[in-house]
Amino acid sequence: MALHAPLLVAAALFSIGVGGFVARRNVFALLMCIELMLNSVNLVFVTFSRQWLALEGHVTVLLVVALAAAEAAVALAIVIMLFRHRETLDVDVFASMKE
Amino acid sequence: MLDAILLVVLSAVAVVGALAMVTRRHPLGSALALIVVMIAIAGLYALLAAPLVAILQILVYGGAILALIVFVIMLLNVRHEDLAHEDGLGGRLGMGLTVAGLLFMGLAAGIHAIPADPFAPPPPGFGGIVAVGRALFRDYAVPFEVVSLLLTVAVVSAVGMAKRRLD
Amino acid sequence: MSHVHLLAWILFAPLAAAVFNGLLALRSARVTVPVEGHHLRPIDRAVAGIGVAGPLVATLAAWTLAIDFLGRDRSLRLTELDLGTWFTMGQAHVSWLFRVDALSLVMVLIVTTVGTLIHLYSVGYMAGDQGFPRFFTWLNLFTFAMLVLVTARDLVVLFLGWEGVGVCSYLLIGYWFSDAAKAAAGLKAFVVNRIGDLGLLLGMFLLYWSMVPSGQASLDIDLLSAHVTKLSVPLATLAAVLLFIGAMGKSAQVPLHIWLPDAMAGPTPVSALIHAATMVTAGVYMVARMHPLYHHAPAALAFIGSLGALTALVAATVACTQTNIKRVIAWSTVSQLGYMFMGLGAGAFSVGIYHLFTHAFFKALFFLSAGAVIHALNGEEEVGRMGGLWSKLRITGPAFVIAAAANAGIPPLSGFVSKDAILVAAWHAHQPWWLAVGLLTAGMTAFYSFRLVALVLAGPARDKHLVEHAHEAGWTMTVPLLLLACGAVAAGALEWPHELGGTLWFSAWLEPVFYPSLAHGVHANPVVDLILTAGSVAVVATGAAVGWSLHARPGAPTGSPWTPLAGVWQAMRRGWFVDEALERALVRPVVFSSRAAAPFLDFLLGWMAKGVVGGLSMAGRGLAVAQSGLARHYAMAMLAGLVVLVAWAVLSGGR
Amino acid sequence: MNLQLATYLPLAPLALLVLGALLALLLVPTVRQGDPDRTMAWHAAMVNISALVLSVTLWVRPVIGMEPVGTTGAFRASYLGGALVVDSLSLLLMALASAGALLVLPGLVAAAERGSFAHGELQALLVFAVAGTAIVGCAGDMFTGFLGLEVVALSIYGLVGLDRSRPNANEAVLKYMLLGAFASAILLLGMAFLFGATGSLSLASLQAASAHLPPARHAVLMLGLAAVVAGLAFKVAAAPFHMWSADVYEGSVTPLTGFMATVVKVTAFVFAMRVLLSGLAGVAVDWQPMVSALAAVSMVVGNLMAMNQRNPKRMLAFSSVVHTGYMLVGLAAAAGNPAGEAVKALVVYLVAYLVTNLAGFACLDVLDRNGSLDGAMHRHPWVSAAFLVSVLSLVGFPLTAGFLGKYMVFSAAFGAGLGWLAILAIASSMLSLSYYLPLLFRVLAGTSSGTVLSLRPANAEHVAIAVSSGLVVVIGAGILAVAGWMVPGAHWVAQWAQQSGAVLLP
Amino acid sequence: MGETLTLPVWMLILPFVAAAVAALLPARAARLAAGAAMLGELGLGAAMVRSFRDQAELQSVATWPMLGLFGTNLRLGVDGLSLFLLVAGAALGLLAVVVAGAGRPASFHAWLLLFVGTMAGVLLVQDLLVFYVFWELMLLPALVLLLLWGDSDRRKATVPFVVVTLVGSLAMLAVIFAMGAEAHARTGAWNFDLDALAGVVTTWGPDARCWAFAGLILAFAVKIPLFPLHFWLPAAYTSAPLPAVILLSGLMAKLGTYGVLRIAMPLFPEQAVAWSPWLAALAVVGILHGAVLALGARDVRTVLAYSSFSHLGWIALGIFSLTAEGIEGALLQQVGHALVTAALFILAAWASERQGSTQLSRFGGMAATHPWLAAALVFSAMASAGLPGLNGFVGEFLILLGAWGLSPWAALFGGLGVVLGAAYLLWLLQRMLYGPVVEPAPSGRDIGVRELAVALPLLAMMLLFGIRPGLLLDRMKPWSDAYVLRFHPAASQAALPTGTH
Repeated sequence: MALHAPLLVAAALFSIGVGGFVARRNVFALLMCIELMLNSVNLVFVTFSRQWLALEGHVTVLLVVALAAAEAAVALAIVIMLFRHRETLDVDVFASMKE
Repeated sequence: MLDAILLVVLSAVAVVGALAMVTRRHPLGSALALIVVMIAIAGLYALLAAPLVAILQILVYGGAILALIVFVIMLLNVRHEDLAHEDGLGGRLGMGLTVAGLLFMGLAAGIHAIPADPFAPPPPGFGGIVAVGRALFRDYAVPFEVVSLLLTVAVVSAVGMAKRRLD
Repeated sequence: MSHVHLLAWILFAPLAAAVFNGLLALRSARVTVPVEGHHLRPIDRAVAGIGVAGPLVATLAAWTLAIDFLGRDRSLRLTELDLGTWFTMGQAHVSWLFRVDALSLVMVLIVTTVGTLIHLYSVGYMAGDQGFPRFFTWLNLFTFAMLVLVTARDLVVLFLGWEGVGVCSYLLIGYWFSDAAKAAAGLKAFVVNRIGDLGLLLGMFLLYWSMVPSGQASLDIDLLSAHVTKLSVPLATLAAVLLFIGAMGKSAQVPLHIWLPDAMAGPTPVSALIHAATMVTAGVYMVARMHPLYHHAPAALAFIGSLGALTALVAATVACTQTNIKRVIAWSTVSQLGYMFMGLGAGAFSVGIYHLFTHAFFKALFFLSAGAVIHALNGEEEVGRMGGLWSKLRITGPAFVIAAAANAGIPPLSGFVSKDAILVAAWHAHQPWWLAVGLLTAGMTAFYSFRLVALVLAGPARDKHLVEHAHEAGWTMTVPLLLLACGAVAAGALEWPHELGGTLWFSAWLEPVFYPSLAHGVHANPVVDLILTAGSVAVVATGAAVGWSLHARPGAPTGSPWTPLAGVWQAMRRGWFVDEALERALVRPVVFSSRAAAPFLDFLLGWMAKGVVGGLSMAGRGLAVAQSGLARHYAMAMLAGLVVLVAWAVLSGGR
Repeated sequence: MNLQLATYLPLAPLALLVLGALLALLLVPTVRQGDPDRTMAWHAAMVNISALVLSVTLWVRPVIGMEPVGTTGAFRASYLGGALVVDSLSLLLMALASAGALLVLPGLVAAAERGSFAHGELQALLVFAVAGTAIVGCAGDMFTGFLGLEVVALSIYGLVGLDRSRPNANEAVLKYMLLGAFASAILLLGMAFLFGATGSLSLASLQAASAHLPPARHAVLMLGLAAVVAGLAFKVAAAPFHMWSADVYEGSVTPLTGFMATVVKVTAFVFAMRVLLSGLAGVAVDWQPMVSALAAVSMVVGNLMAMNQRNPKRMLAFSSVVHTGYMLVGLAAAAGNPAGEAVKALVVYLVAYLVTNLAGFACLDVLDRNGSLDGAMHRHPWVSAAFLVSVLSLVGFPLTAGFLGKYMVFSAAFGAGLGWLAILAIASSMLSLSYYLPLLFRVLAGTSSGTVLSLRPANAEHVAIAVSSGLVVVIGAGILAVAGWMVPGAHWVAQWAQQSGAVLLP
Repeated sequence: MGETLTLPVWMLILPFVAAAVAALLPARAARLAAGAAMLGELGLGAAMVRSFRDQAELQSVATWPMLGLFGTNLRLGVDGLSLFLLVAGAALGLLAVVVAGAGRPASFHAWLLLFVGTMAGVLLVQDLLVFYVFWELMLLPALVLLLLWGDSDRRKATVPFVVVTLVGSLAMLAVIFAMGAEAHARTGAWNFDLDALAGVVTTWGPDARCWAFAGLILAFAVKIPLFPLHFWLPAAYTSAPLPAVILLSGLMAKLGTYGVLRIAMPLFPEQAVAWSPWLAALAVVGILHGAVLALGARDVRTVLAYSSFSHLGWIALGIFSLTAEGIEGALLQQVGHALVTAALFILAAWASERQGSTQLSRFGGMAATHPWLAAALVFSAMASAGLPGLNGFVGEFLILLGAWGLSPWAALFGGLGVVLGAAYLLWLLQRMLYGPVVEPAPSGRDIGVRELAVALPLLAMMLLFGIRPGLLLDRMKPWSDAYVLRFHPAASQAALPTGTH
């Protein structure tokens, strides 16, 4: 087993996450796309840890998970705040500042 | 051989799950698909000699973060009309995934250029809780502390934004 | 008193008068004392005293100098006044160096003598004018500038005088500035002269740079005279023609003559002094002064003579048709200046200068007596309302006749002598056409001179009321008339032709300046000269008779005497439409570009500058479409950037 | 024991900031008596002042444990096996961040009071942001630095989001957060590949590994490089990763915009310097063209966008994209020679940019809330004058800090063989006149319309404006630092900048 | 190391200190202070003229050590090129303060002083970077004076002025960067001293030198302005307040030609020689274009603005002729035109004040109602038209003479400017002063003692320098003689022995 396969999977997941992020309007979908991207990054870290036999990758993954949690917390707080004001989950609604 | 079959299956599940996630119109559907992806990725971690990470992946991600998201979706009691009008989602997805496909091709080309040396066998205990824990608290104490600070900031920010007016 | 001191007096007495009068003029401009009739205010009396005294002192000094010169050897008739350096150019100096030699002295004598008389005349003529002090300031200043012009040893200093007389002319033509047309006439005079001045400047530049390789660059006339003989002939010709263009402007040669008739807008003494006797002859003087150059450039001389002949003829035809008394004389002046250049063109410099000399007297007399007529008629200038003045003006009338006769070239008046000399010179220069034109012009000159005499003096009055109140002017005006009349009659004696038993004193006087033996030296055949003289007298007599007889009878028309000629007559009256042609060819394009073309060009430039910014701003608006406010579009832009970076990385990764 | 403790003294500013932030959290719920906002503001001010004083003091008089680096007087102290590093650059960043926080604090507090969203969290989050900056400055590890950046980012999300009742602020925080997370993921991806290429994310190992990279791993390193550069480009707001900045700058209250445009951007730049100039010094040839391209695109796009803006804040946002381009010019010029003139130029530019924009946004805040900018010169002559100084500095007018920075960066670009980029930068400066000058004209010659509110700025705001615009001139006047009787501000800045560059290499 | 506090340094410091003082005083006192300062500046200038030796090199040199950040030593000094421009700056500054009137606030005077001070800086420093600093700073007072105290069109007028000027100077900045980087690469230290840079750039290839020369010329051409970069000029000159116009057209424009002489041509002599015919052609086009525009202009200030443009074309023509005669003429004309243009703008402003309009169609017959003002105007206009005996002539004569040395065509077409110059000036006088008195008649008294105190010294100097240009020219000539040899290396041997000096 070599690192190509997991890396390609990670690349595919990352790309799908990115593609979803630029396409979706639902704020939850966007958050989940970001989670997907972070997961794919974790996969890359773990793969290279396996390659180098270095645990730094594993540690990093754990910290990224915490980071994801922190971001999710703030993001959800924002979503709640916005939903209170505008009663919508559509990101495209928030486009009054432009050009 | 088993590794290879598992690799293929898990990879396929992850990718299909991911596609399902971005294409589901309702966030709850997406969340379910994401859980599937995460479990598949946990399997891949296990294959890559990272048992602790694999377990934490299921516990923290599948358990905590996604639960939080689903919880908020429920909490907000979103009615159907509050959901984003994902009109023309297909077109946008097509566009987005096409460009993302270009990204994938680039990444894949870069990955392809890495020499395909097979993995060396891992030393005993690699990726286990003892080894990772030691690394985490000895060599990576600083980032760990910073993450704690980060979580504190997140809480302060979240509370500041989401709390109702006290006055 | 040494010569240098005399020269200083000649130059600076008029200047001092101008300065004093200028101060008085400034004062009187502010403290206005109303003028009653033709009387002098106290301040005007002071001005008149100073204003006449200045040129008078110069005149006395000039005559002292002249008498002193007469008693000297020919080679010692020279004096210089050095007032230091004006400025340096490259390695050369321009010095305040004034020099009087035989030629300059002739000019100085004309300027001071005739000038003083005209100043005196002006006291009477301008009496009662609000701007009396101003008038005398300019007149004195003009005298100074003219004296600088004729005594300068450096071409640049000469140019100072040249422009100085120009600006005084401008100010005096526009003296009655409240009449916009009169002020505009001054403007026209100055600008047209500037065109000529440009030629003069360019000629100076050419001469300067032609001397630079020798390491002795200078615009000192003496140094130049020594230098020009070494020039190649084409170069010398070009320089000569360029300098002559300056003379064309100043001396009103076709086609730069158009300003002179308009210059009659100024008061009549101005016309007499500046536009007849002195300033307009500056071009003649300058060419004569630069004679070594012109000797070295025969083609330029031929050009000068031909243009002079053309000018003489054209101006004479126009003069025949004018009905404004001053304009007739003005065109006559143009014509006579053409004569002078014809003389110069024939290589007979002293003859040209001699005609200048006699012309100064009789033309000044002509103008002044015309001025007296105008004065008598309260400013009326149209001959159509004159007539029958002979009996009213017992001094002016004869003076007017003498002037006209001298102008016509009636023997033995001075005009006859000088004109005859020019015709003879033309013949000796092998220029039969010049001779023919000269004769024709002489006839026409006689025609219009006597036409004018007839219209003004003879017959019954056309405007009874006007003529009834005509009166002779005071002594300040009549005395100059008398003295100038003496000059106009007697000046011919100085150059009475050999064949008529005379001596060429004038040419002899100028010989140290010009080459020792020239046209006058080759009087090989007195018989031919006599025939020429007889012919010219005959032509003149015919012209005078026709002019008199056609107009002396009561009710004679002032227009075309012969109906079939009416069309041509009209063209002549309008100066052959030279003015209009130049207006179309030069003035209108400039005005058009100043009003439309040039501002449009600037508009375009500004527009282009703005266009660059505007185009970029358009591009910016195009970009702004992407800044849609939608987060996913921003993410898309980031993704695109990422794709490019990754592609770049992959493509350059395999080094 | 005393000696050993003393060696940890260089960590004092970092520790002070982190502890100060945590202390603020304790204060938030406890201070309910009197004027809690004021108390919290004082707390934040005291923490930042202490950090500023400590950092400057440590720079002026290095203590035990700070080893000299090179001959420029630079020094470095490293702890926990290199996980934390305190050197000239980190001290500079901490000084700048605390100073920046101090200077925006009066305006921010005033704005929060007007919008009634100051409830202690605001001041606490500001200190957290500075603490995050300090972590970025002291991180010896790329991932730690990244986490520091995230601390800053999350604090800013909070700061922007606290202004809950304003729709524009809501929109701003949403966009900022979504795109920020997106960019973080990209940056993380890049770090993962860098990890894959070198086996470590510690800056020291990265440096060592990238200097002797086997060709086989070059491809994966390039992938990482591309993603890292993209992520950094988002953080510093370089085109085409800049689009969030205009909306976020517009949506936030002006003092906060000032903080984001200055401290946050400078922090991201310091992180980029650490990663690219120090960690990836060995592959400078590879990232220099990327950075150059980003610089060029930023200058062009920023200018074209700024030209059409009517809102001065948005205009300044796009203009700060252009300035990012200039800084990237300096970064590109510094590639391969971190101890040279270019790094010094870049750091000087960062400082100049920071003080200029602090002054600019502070003045804009005061002028904007008292009616429009038009003809402000007649109503608020001193504040307008300070504003003019900062706009002139943005233009790059001599004797202002902006000129000093531009001058050094552009000539460094010429010196580094990036003449085309320098020419482009100068052309961009010309183009930038088309929007800076109208701003000047509005202030000087505009006809004021509408009602003029007299929201007098607080004294502290006056002080902040005076200090920041004064610094612009003091630093800028350094170009005339003749014979010592002129203010040698620029000289100090240049010296510190040079030392900051020197510590990027071992 | 040399001296540090020579006269030029005091001339540089005085305006800045005075500006700071004036800014803090009440308006009346500020005006007095400003006037006193400018009087002091003029006194310093006079002292400098007295102590000036008629030699080519830089004099009263002060050397200041810089802190090593941007160079080694900063030199300040005067030579034949800058001497009288400095004095003219002081004189015009005084004039500006005097004509500013009592109604202006203190800051106005402070800005005027700053304007004078920055221009003095431009003229004094011999270091390219510091030159650039002053060059840019100079724009600031101009901008502020225009924007705060200009007339209603001021914004429209200022935009192109400032943008074009700044674009030009950024081009110069690019060249400065490149030269500085070159010096740094060669020696390891920054050095912007002009003499040092002249040695540095010789190693550049022809292309690089061409571009650098073009950049410098662009910066200076904007200020002169050289055709076709003049489109900012009329609006700026017409909407600026009178004291600012005096400084703008009187001195700032000359700093463009000064820059060409001081910086662009000595650094790149081959390019200067190669380009001079084209630049001279642009100058000639400018002369004619400006004159034609002045002829057609309908506003008295516009006429004078275009006239200024046209006259600056003369100066440029003299410079680009690269002959001793032309450059001498240009130097002389720089000072002469400062005098004349200031006088004309002031007199025209007084006339407009009395007429209540600047539109020429509203003027007429002023010579009858205001004879002294008219006399002063005619006098100044004649000086402007280059009447011999007044100060415009010698400069123009020398310039045209030099132009013939470059090409007879330059002299011919440039010379047409003499004709057109007379035409537009007299046409201006015609419309303002002559003809019947218009309705409404011009009001107010004729100029009185106070105005005469301003105008008479100017007119007297026009006459003085017309008759004795040597007072100026003798100081400049050694400089220009030595200067011109740089461009004719072959001729230098030939010309030297025949020199009369």
